[in-house]
Amino acid sequence: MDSLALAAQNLTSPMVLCFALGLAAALARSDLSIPEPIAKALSIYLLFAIGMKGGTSVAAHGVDATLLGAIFAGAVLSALIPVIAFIALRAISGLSRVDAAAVAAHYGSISIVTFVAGTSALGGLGIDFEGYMVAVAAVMEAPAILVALYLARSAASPEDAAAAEEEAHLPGEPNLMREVLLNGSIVLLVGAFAIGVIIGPAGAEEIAPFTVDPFKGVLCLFLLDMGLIAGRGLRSSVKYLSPPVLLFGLVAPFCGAALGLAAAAIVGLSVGGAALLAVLSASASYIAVPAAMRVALPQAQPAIYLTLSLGVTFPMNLTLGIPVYIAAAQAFLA
Amino acid sequence: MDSLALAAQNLTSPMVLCFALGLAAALARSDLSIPEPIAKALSIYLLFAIGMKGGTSVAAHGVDATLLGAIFAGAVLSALIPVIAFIALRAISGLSRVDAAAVAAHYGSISIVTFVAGTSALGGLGIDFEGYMVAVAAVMEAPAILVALYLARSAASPEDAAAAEEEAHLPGEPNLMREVLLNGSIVLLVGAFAIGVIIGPAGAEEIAPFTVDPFKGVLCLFLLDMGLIAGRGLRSSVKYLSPPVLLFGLVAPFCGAALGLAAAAIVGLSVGGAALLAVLSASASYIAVPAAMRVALPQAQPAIYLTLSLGVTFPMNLTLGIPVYIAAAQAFLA
Amino acid sequence: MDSLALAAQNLTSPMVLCFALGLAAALARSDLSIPEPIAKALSIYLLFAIGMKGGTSVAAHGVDATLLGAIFAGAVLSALIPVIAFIALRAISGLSRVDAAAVAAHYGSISIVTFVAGTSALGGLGIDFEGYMVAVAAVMEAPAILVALYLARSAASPEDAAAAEEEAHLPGEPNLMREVLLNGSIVLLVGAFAIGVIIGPAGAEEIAPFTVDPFKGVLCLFLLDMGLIAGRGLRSSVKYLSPPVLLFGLVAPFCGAALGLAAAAIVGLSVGGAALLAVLSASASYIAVPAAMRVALPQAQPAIYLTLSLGVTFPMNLTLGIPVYIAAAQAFLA
Amino acid sequence: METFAKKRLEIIVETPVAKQACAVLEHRGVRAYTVMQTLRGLGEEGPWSGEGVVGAAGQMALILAVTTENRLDGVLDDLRVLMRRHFGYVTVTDCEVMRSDRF
Amino acid sequence: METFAKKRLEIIVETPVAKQACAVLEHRGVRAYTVMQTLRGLGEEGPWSGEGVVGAAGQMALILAVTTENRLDGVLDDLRVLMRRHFGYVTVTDCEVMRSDRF
Amino acid sequence: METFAKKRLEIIVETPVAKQACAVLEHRGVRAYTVMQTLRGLGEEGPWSGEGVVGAAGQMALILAVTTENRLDGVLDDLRVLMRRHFGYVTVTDCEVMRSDRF
Ligand SMILES: Nc1ncnc2c1ncn2[C@@H]1O[C@H](COP(=O)(O)O)[C@@H](O)[C@H]1O
Ligand SMILES: Nc1ncnc2c1ncn2[C@@H]1O[C@H](COP(=O)(O)O)[C@@H](O)[C@H]1O
Ligand SMILES: Nc1ncnc2c1ncn2[C@@H]1O[C@H](COP(=O)(O)O)[C@@H](O)[C@H]1O
Ligand code: NA
Ligand code: NA
Ligand code: NA
Repeated sequence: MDSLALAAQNLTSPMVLCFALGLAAALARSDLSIPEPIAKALSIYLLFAIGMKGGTSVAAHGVDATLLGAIFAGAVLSALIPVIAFIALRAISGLSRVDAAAVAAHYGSISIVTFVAGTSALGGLGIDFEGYMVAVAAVMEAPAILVALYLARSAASPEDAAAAEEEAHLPGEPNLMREVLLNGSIVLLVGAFAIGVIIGPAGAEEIAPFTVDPFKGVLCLFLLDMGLIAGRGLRSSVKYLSPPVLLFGLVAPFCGAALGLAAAAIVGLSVGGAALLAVLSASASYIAVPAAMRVALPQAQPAIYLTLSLGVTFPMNLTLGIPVYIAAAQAFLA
Repeated sequence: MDSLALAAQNLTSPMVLCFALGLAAALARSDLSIPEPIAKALSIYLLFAIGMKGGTSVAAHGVDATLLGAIFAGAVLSALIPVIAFIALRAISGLSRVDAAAVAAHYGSISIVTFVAGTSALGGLGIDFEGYMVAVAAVMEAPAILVALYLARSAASPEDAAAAEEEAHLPGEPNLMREVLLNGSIVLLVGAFAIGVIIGPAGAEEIAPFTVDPFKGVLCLFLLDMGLIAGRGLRSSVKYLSPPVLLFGLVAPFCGAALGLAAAAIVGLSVGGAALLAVLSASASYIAVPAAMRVALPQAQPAIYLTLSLGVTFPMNLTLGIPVYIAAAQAFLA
Repeated sequence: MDSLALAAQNLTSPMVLCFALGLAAALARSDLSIPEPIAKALSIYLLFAIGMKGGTSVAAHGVDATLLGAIFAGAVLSALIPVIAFIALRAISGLSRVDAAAVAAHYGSISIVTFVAGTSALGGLGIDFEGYMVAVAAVMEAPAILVALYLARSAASPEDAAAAEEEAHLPGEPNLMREVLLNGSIVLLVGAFAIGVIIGPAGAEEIAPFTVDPFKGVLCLFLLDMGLIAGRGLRSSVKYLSPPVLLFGLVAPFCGAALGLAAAAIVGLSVGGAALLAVLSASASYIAVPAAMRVALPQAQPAIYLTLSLGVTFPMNLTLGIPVYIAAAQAFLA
Repeated sequence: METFAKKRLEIIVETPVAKQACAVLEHRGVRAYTVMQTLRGLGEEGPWSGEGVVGAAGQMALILAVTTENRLDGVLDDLRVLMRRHFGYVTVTDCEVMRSDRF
Repeated sequence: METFAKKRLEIIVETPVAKQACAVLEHRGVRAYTVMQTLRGLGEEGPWSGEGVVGAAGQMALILAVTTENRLDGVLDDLRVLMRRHFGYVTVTDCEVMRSDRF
Repeated sequence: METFAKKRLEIIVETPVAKQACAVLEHRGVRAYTVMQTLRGLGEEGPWSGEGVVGAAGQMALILAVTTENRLDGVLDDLRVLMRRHFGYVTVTDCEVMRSDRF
């Protein structure tokens, strides 16, 4: 199936349609909404189930040398992409250094739901992937944040530097790296992965009616929620996105995916694993990184980075990106 | 099976027993309660699943000319029933015009969980129904509200009219029709229906372990919650219901059901579809209409309309009404 | 399989690993957390499903004379264990009378999730148990509270007595026994049990994809939450537990289990039923009793009883206790 | 430390009307507010509880807005009209803030 | 616009005792209040958090009641007894309301 | 009944920074506070809503702390620094409490 047919088929999947429903409802100002604790629960479920699935698969197929290569590649991509993104944004977008660095951090880091949608698309096509890609996803969350903060601070204005300095002397100044690494999502993802490795396929069987069977349906509901949030964000904040910034949100994922595919080829991942590394590289964080930016780079504008990541890049990846990345992985690696 | 046997069997279904448990717990002042976001999530699940089911069935069986007839019949019933209810209430109940109009709005509109319980009872009897009855349900939500507001305002007291006038000049006076039509429940129901139509049975298969398998169990939990709410309402507000009003709450559904059956016969619905149109006509709203009344008819007393709809009519429909309407549909149409 | 092998196998079950993940996350100060309404919903689900399961099993296998014996044994154990616990604590721990009585109440009463974990371990070993053990669990909740309050009050200091007296004259002084007996958890457990008895296996089949299939997975998530809470409690309050109190929390469950086994032998329960009576006797409440103590014995320190019950005894029972109690039941009764 | 006197408006209003109450605030120049959920309560209409309730009817929202004294009269005029037939009430409290410009 | 001086009671109390605190209010003639949830906190007993907690113990509720000054003494008398051994505290703030009759 | 004058601090701050705001309070001797959730709002940055949102970014928390006047200056000094670049604001209100010792 060529990439266009894949994309077309993808557009009528229940997942994409649920996202579209949420987006449409929000743009039409419907009061449809998912309560906040339910959205959190859906996200916990997805992290738990996808982590468990990855771990079980590792327990079943064992690990080979590519595991370390893939993890290393993930870390490098997460650190490298923000640098490229930052340079590109400074060149084309007119964003301030701080805003450009904040946006760059989002694109170096990852969106786990995009990853999940990617695994689901692969599953629909019958393409296998390395179970440890879940661990690679976890590894890619943090480096981008560090790099982006360095970029932002290395050239902060004198007032910003002074303000940051003064704030740094307040008690309780958070240990950012610790907080990012012990972030609930990462701990749950890695923990469920480890549990999956320990219990293996036999143990996972016991809880499969919970973790496996309803998975796609839960993903649909979560995507409905993401559509609602994305739509709300677009409605109130699309005005903060200049055309070059919009363009960045649409094009950067493809560049990220290309880097991801190249790295996957070097490391020797399977077609499925390569497609997922492309998806991870292409995806932009909208949970962990925004929170970290509010703490560490408060002068950057969330209306820009959140809207771009959630309202522009996420829908693009979900609808067009994922099938294209899979097709590209098939073309280049098979 | 005759209607009494049906009713008896219905009374020991897990659904009815769960409702009874909730009712009993609330009347005994137990502190059992379902957290509000969970109740919302259960309701979202049910709307999503029932909408999807209807859409999938339409995709499988196609639509025929009766679709339009059924939708038209639904709209007419929703507009007509409040008029009859209003006249009846004014004749027998001693309610003020405003309260009578507010109650009438509830009975013209529909309760989706009663509808869901109806489909579940039909399923248990192996009776098919038209998938588009979900769309008919959506159509019946709003007209009753418009008609009832017209009834209330056409003879408002001078003070009420003045107060309404003054309030209407406040900023942000809501566009009621827009709000009712874009109400989260309707958008989700219609949206899931549309998704079901697009993905069809094959696509729905993918998420059936989420939308189909646990459906009855989730319905049980939701009915437990409804029992709790109904019991709480009865405990604090049954005193606001005079005997004629109570009588109305018990008898009006049967009149509504009869109208629904007649309309179904004219339109040419199947036995299952006719039973559901009767259920819809017999059911009284307790989510959308009360909220609309608080905005548009604040001088009507919620203690009356909410208690009557949720504490009297809903339990009656759930236990006695649904089996009777199904039996009647079988008798008249088969 | 001997008890050590059982324990080892138990340690790598998904249930125990999920608890361990939560505990580790909390101790490492991760911000992983389950929203409060979700934790409540998981608990409601477990009570509903386990009650239903017990009732269905009773409907299938009928009841015999041991039912009454088991219920009576449960009530006696719940009343007796606090007395023994109180004497032991006063002898070894240096806790005040009030604190000792409060702790004793927790150990006489039961933890339903420990019970659920016990049934799940039995299921894994293919050991049957009497369905009405659910009812025994319900019966064991309350007597311990009454006995402990008697112990506390029978020797309250004059100031405490005066304060209690004065407080008792406030309006709205709660009817404690009523509140404990109509406690949401008990009502739901007993109600679901009754529903299970009425609908029987055939009716339960209809909702099994909700109540049975995902049960273990939901239990895993709930145990993750319990691990988080236990870890948080340990982190902030382990300092309130002196070594003798800690010791009590580790040893008392085995004494309770021994009493439970003896009672089971007298009553004539099966191996599975005996193991569960041991589990119930060994378990310590951490939901109903703490709340009752805050109302009726406010001068007792929750940092002691909650931390001991949830942070010490619960993990011990989950990991080591349950397999040991099952092995003991097998050894003594088979 | 220098602080500035402002007025803290606390509006408790039935949830279906909360949006309109916010619109009234905005219209009268109060460009910042925060909405919170409430759990249950007692009032002239008797007891209510949001537990397990799906719809907006029968729930109460709390709206918090800190604003300047000169905006108060206009806001209260409109709120009086709105609250005449709706459940809830409005309180005004004196408070101090650290930055005068943003209110 | 004319407003009327009232007292705003804010009671933070452990959840298992919230019902009794409300009964105290009612008994002393305060016929309206609103209960809200809180998330976490720090106090003499150390930190607490309601996240993931199933039972009422270890959670705190906030009770809000606007009432007249003449009811205050009675209410505070009873609340003092209740709060002597329970976690939490009571504050009283001056506030203005729009309608005098309903408090 | 005798009451004691205290200061009621109400801090509305973006959730990712709430922990740090609490640390500031503790550091300045405010050893008790309560954190509450908020639902949605409007501010200089436009409207926001927590509904359906998974992460902490874009949500606002409310922190309540009753403390003595003499601690106020120190607390406000630090909060002014913290709030300079973060969303939210701080209000201080006079209030009365029943027990002086515990604040
Ligand atoms: N004086 C008050 N103090 C606190 N809450 C109030 C007060 N008056 C009304 N409320 C709240 O607003 C709801 C509706 O009030 P009412 O309009 O009196 O029925 C009540 O149930 C309370 O939750
Ligand atoms: N002065 C205060 N300001 C704000 N919240 C408080 C205060 N004192 C107590 N609390 C709240 O009440 C809980 C119990 O307080 P305590 O009785 O001091 O342990 C604390 O954890 C806080 O959530
Ligand atoms: N004066 C105010 N009154 C009530 N809430 C406010 C006020 N100012 C800010 N907020 C809340 O804090 C959020 C962030 O405010 P801002 O920093 O102005 O964007 C707003 O969306 C409101 O929820
Ligand atoms: Na990326
Ligand atoms: Na109807
Ligand atoms: Na026990």
